Amino acid sequence: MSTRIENLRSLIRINRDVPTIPFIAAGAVLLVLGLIGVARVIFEGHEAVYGATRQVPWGLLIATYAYFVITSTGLAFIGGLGHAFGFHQYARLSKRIVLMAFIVLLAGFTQIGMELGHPFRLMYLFLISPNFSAPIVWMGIFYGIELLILGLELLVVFNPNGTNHKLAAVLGFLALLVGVMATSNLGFVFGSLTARPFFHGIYFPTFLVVSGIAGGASLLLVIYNIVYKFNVPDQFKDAMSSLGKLMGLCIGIMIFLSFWKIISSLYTEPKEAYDSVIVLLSGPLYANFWIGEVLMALVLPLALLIASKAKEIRIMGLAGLTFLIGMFFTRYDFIVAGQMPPMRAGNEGSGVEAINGLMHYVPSSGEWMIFALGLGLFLFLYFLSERFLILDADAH
Amino acid sequence: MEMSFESLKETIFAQSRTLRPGMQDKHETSAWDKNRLDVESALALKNIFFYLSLIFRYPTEQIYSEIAGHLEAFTDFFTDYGGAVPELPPIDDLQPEYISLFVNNQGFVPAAPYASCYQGDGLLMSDNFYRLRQIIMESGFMLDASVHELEDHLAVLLEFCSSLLNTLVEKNNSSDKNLMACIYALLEISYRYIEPLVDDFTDKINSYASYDFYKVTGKALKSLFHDADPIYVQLLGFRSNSTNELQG
Amino acid sequence: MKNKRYAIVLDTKKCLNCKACTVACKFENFVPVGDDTYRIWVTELPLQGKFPHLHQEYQTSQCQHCENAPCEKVCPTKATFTTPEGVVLVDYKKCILCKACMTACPYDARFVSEHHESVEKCTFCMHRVSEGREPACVETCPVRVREFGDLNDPNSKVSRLLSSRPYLQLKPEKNTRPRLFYVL
Amino acid sequence: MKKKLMSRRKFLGLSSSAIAGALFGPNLNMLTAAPTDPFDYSILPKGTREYIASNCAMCVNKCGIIGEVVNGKLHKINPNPRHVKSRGMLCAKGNAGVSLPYSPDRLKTPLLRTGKRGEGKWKEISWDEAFKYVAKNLADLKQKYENRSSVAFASTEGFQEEFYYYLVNSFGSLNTVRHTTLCLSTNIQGWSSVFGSFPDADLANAEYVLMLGSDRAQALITPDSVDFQRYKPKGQKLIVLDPRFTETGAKADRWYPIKPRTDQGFVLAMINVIISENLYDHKFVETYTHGFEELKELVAEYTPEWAEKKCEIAADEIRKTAREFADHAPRSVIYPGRRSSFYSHEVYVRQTFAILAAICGCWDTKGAVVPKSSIKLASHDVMFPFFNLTRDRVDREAVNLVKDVVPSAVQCPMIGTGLPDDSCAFLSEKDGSWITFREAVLQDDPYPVRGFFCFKQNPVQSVPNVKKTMKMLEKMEFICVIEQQMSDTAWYADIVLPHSTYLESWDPAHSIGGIWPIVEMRQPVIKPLFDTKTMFEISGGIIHEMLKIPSLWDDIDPVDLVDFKKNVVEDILDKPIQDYIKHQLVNHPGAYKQLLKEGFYTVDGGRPTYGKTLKPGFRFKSKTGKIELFNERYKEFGLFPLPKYCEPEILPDPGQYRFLVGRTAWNTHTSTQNNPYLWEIQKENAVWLNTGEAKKKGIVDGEYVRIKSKIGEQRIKAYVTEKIRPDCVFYVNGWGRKSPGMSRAYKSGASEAEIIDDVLDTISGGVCMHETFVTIKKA
Repeated sequence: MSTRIENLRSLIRINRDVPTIPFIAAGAVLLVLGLIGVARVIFEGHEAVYGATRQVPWGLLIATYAYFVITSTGLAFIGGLGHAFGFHQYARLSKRIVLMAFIVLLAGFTQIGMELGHPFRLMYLFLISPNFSAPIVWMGIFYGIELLILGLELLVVFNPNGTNHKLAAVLGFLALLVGVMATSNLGFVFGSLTARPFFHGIYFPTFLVVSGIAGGASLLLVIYNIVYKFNVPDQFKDAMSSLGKLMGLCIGIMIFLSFWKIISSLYTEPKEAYDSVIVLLSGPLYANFWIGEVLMALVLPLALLIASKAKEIRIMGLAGLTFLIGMFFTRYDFIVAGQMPPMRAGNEGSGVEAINGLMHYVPSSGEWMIFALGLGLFLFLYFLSERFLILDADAH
Repeated sequence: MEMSFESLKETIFAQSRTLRPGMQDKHETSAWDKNRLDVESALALKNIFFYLSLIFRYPTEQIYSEIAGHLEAFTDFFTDYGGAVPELPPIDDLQPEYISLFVNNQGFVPAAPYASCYQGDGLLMSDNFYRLRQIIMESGFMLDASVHELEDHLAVLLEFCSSLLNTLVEKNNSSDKNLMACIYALLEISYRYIEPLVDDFTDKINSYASYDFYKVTGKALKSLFHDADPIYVQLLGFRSNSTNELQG
Repeated sequence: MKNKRYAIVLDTKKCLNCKACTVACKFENFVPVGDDTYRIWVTELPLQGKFPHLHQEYQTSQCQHCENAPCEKVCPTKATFTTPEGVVLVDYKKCILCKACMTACPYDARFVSEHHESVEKCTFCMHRVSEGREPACVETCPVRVREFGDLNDPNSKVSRLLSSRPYLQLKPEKNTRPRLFYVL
Repeated sequence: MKKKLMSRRKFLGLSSSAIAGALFGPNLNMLTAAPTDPFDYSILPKGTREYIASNCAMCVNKCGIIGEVVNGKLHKINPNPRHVKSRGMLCAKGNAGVSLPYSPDRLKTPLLRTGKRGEGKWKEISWDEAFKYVAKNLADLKQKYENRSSVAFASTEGFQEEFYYYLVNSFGSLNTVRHTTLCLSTNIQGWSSVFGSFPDADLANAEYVLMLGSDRAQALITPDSVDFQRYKPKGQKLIVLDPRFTETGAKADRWYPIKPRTDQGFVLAMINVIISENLYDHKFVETYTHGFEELKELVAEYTPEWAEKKCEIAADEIRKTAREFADHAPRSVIYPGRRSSFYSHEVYVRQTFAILAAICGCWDTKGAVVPKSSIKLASHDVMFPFFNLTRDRVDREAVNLVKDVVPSAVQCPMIGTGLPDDSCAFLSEKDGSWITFREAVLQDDPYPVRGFFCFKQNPVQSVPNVKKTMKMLEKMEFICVIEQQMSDTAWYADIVLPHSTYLESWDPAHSIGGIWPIVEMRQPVIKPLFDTKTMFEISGGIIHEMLKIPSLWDDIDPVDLVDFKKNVVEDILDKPIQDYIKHQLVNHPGAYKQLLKEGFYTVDGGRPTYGKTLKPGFRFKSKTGKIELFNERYKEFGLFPLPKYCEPEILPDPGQYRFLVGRTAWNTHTSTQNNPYLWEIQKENAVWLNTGEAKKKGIVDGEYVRIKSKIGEQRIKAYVTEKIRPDCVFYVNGWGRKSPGMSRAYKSGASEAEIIDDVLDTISGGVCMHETFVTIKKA
């Protein structure tokens, strides 16, 4: 008994040299804001608090849900590379990767939980009445399994008796595999929508996986810079450098995918897809697109990565930060732009109120509050862990 | 196993089923021990309900003199819940005030005193109305034939609550088995009909009233029903999860 | 005995744009007043031509009760289902309000109902049909823009209309195979 | 937290209020003990569903309805599929009727004004007090002015209106004003001048339909709105003439954007073509008509080329239309329509329509214009007392009123156009003429009118030039309004009496004439919610109180009074209304049961009968007994006996537009805009402005503009459209309400009463709603 406690104690210490307090505090503030949002939803109802409408049913929360869970699977992917495919540089990061992936996934679940009108119904209906032709079911199943695997991984990597590397490798491989399945199925939730030509097709499942990996790498770069106060120890240099390269590669693929997505949506003006792309290029979302997506998610991080030559960890951290901000816009823009072309023209009597033939959507304060809940949860839990847990793993 | 107040409330809302006296299941009857009724408080609340019922009726001369005559007795109540003792305008001013707020204004009624109007699409006799009529009848009451009002008029609801408390007190010493049905009715009227009304109702009064009388009494009504949980817990002697400390 | 295959055939050339059907639907189906809450609608199609040579048509519409219903496909809990008669319905108790069906519907026929705490839409008034009554929108129309009936019955009004007149369907490119037919 | 909660709840522990309670007075309870104990649960309505037949009253059409009542509450109003008149349809308004009894805004109890008029201070009174108050005021006015006609009675059509007239006749005023002159008085007068009656159109069987200025797709009239589309046979043609491209225009085979006020010219040219090309029905003209030669002479100059300049429709098009019309005769219809309160020469316009029908023989035959048939009900032979202190109507007695005070007499010069300039030539005894009446009251000419009694009319909104209406109301010493809702007019009353809705009341049997004549009746679909009464009960109540005041009966023969008490009060008003109805139906065995079951009753399966007036020996209601193409009585009155073209002498100044009004299918005049289910269809009205004109003014669609006439100004949203002529603007009526309580219609959109000038048609006394010119500016 006492050894167990002793063992557990071996996992815990108070990391005073890691700057956690500001982040925990910020997380707490956001959490409180988020909980106010939750209370509003409970008392006033989804319809009153959220800005989503009949014509734009999916708003900010779907975007933030995707933002979180895909980053989580990106992390799991990198973790999987470390564990299962012998990318030893990543194995050094494994504790943080697993922990981060787990918490980010939880943050994602808060978003979908608050987005769904009946989250509790979902739990038993997925068991007793699942529709296996629905992409959401597969997405749900894979993300459920992902959470389970990440949970098990957590147990394994935080085993006070030392990590069972074999088990960790198996779990890491599974996390990678399931993560890719989950993310591509999330992509297919949109890709399956024939009604929304901008969503329809293989672009989104592919793009999500790639951008997720870049997101995971970014988050790791950012967090390591923070944890080590922009002075990442030499032992992680390999890992960081490799992350930078991975991230650069992914951004390259993203540019490639986005370019052809846009070109194919412009070429001969295929009605709704064309409208959606115009919304991004010169329509209501143009600032989001050019500054948020193109500049912050693609151009700037890539430029910074090149400038860092995969050696300057601080610059790579900065690249990660801009990418993470840019990625938020990328998720939001894609989901909103796809719903901007109305399914029925906004003629008199149609009930559809279109501006210049397009729908409009602005996230409500309530939706921002729920986003704050997710963000707050991540910051709060993760930096609490940083403060009290030993997160440096030794390479195996 | 005794029931907490919260679970009792939940039961009432979860099961919109008939609560016929004498037909309660064992679980319900055992949920409450009549000896725990705070008789004195019950009488006080009964009178408050009745007085509020008088206030939200059209002030005929008879009603007006009742309101005026008993105002002093409720000083504490109004100070605590309404923030002030309401100033009663002369009857010739109060009558038009009542009409313009609660009966008819130019083409509309600003603060309709009907519970139905605060549920559903804002029209009278919405879905829960028939359930209300049923609760009233099953509790042994009905609208007097001379009263041309709907059962969900605030004044009727308040009087009904008052009568239910009266029944609770009067039959407390008897071996009547219907007391639990009384409590069910009281809580359901309070929470399903009156409470959903009070916020909007008082907001409307505040924006349309010319005198403070209905603003203050409205505020008292609103605060009283916002405070209903601990009042009922204390008065009926229920265990509560959230207000345990009060029972200490 | 073959199954019934319910359908609505619309002759929108007759439509007066009087909105009787939309109001009837609201009362019949407890659809609350609200800009986003409606099951059926009457659209003024864009005015054609220049003064004084003008042409305008009105288009009544609602859930298309697609045989290949995208909303049903994407519903994770089978809350949306198709009856043997081909009527697409929502089991309000199974809806988790993920709104996937709303994004999947090419006709914008669905909305969130606070009354049912679920996504809802036109039901072809199945509760009336099962009593031998017509859907409320069909019944109330001054000029009988809509006819409701069984496609498997060769003598039904819908069958006869479809056999005698050309028709079109909305968004055929989506291959949803709607059960609403617009005769020309 | 704990402490605060405890202190706030100190009343529970204190006994002062507990003691006080014991002192509440007796008889204060609204609830009493339920009748049985243990309670009989079977009387609770549970899971019951009833279908109750009645008739709609959301507008004038009285379509058949079947109320679906679930557990005692009206869930839905369904159309009656067997109803002969409404053909199984029910419009948006009819469907929205469900919310009428359940509107919290409705009047619930009699209200007596205690503050200044329009200040909104009311007190509740009992019906007994109300009846006493009304009777006393009637008596006072009668005493003071020694003239029973010093109290005016306004009303509008409806089944209960006949009981209103029990009250009117028991008091003995001759000043009654109805809605007719705001609506179709010119139409009735014009068609009757030719055929002696106002006919219907057999749109179900017509092959060629010519509609001028009627929007049957939106201004719904059953069965016409149904028939003109539902039963449109193959090859049927619909020609619509309207300055606006209406929903009806959209249904037309041809739409002509005719220049406003020139319809008469178009039809005269058609007559010219038909006569000059010998296309008319010689046999019919010879057999049935009078004055063909004179007509021929008159129209000789009205060639299509002449008309083209007036109407701005190509001569060839007019010629084509005339030939087609004659070609399809007698299954050709020139549609009489309903509201015709358009122009000051409107009677002649309608006379011209009728003449076109007559010369083509499109009369009283299948698919033509057909005189109304009706099912005769037994009437109660009621003799009201003859009152000595009763003077003739103000709008009849006021000599020269028209010329002196009605602006139209100046604006649209009458002399030389065959329009009278002294008073209304053919004023209806019962309907009166709203504009003339109001003018006479304002002038106290010929005598003061100081009492105003109003049954379900809302003149503040519905009569043009609201300022004058308000002045008229200010003059009144007593105003009583009987209404369902606190209308704009009720708000200015001294006493308001709440009337039951049509879904809660018994209404008497009513014979509705037409090609498909029926009898209708109403029974309560639901139990009344509040302390409201029907006009039957209100009349009874007031008359009983009047009988208690001797001064009200001192100018009649005492024998008359005894008869009156027996025949009117005891035998009718004191008995259940069902007795009254049964007596009405005494000649139709089984009708009462049929009415309870179906809401309507027909004879001979409701099949139309054609040709009654074409049988030998039939006399038309005209001087010659024939169809008068040349009206002999008009000649006697110094009017044009023939429809000579009436040139508009006053034309709009440059920059002015002619203002037109109309309706939508989802609102009835001014009465339904506050209904949530209708309000959500249209939340405000908008002024139609031609695209080209808007461009000139830099006005864009959806922008707010100011519309200004001689008498007022309104702010309204612009609807920039190709669907209207450049020289007109239009908006639908019923918006821009005075009452902040019409919470939905208040200050949204614009009111027509605020800008329409009070121009008068001096033959029938009708108002002319399209004789106002306006300017439009960006707001």
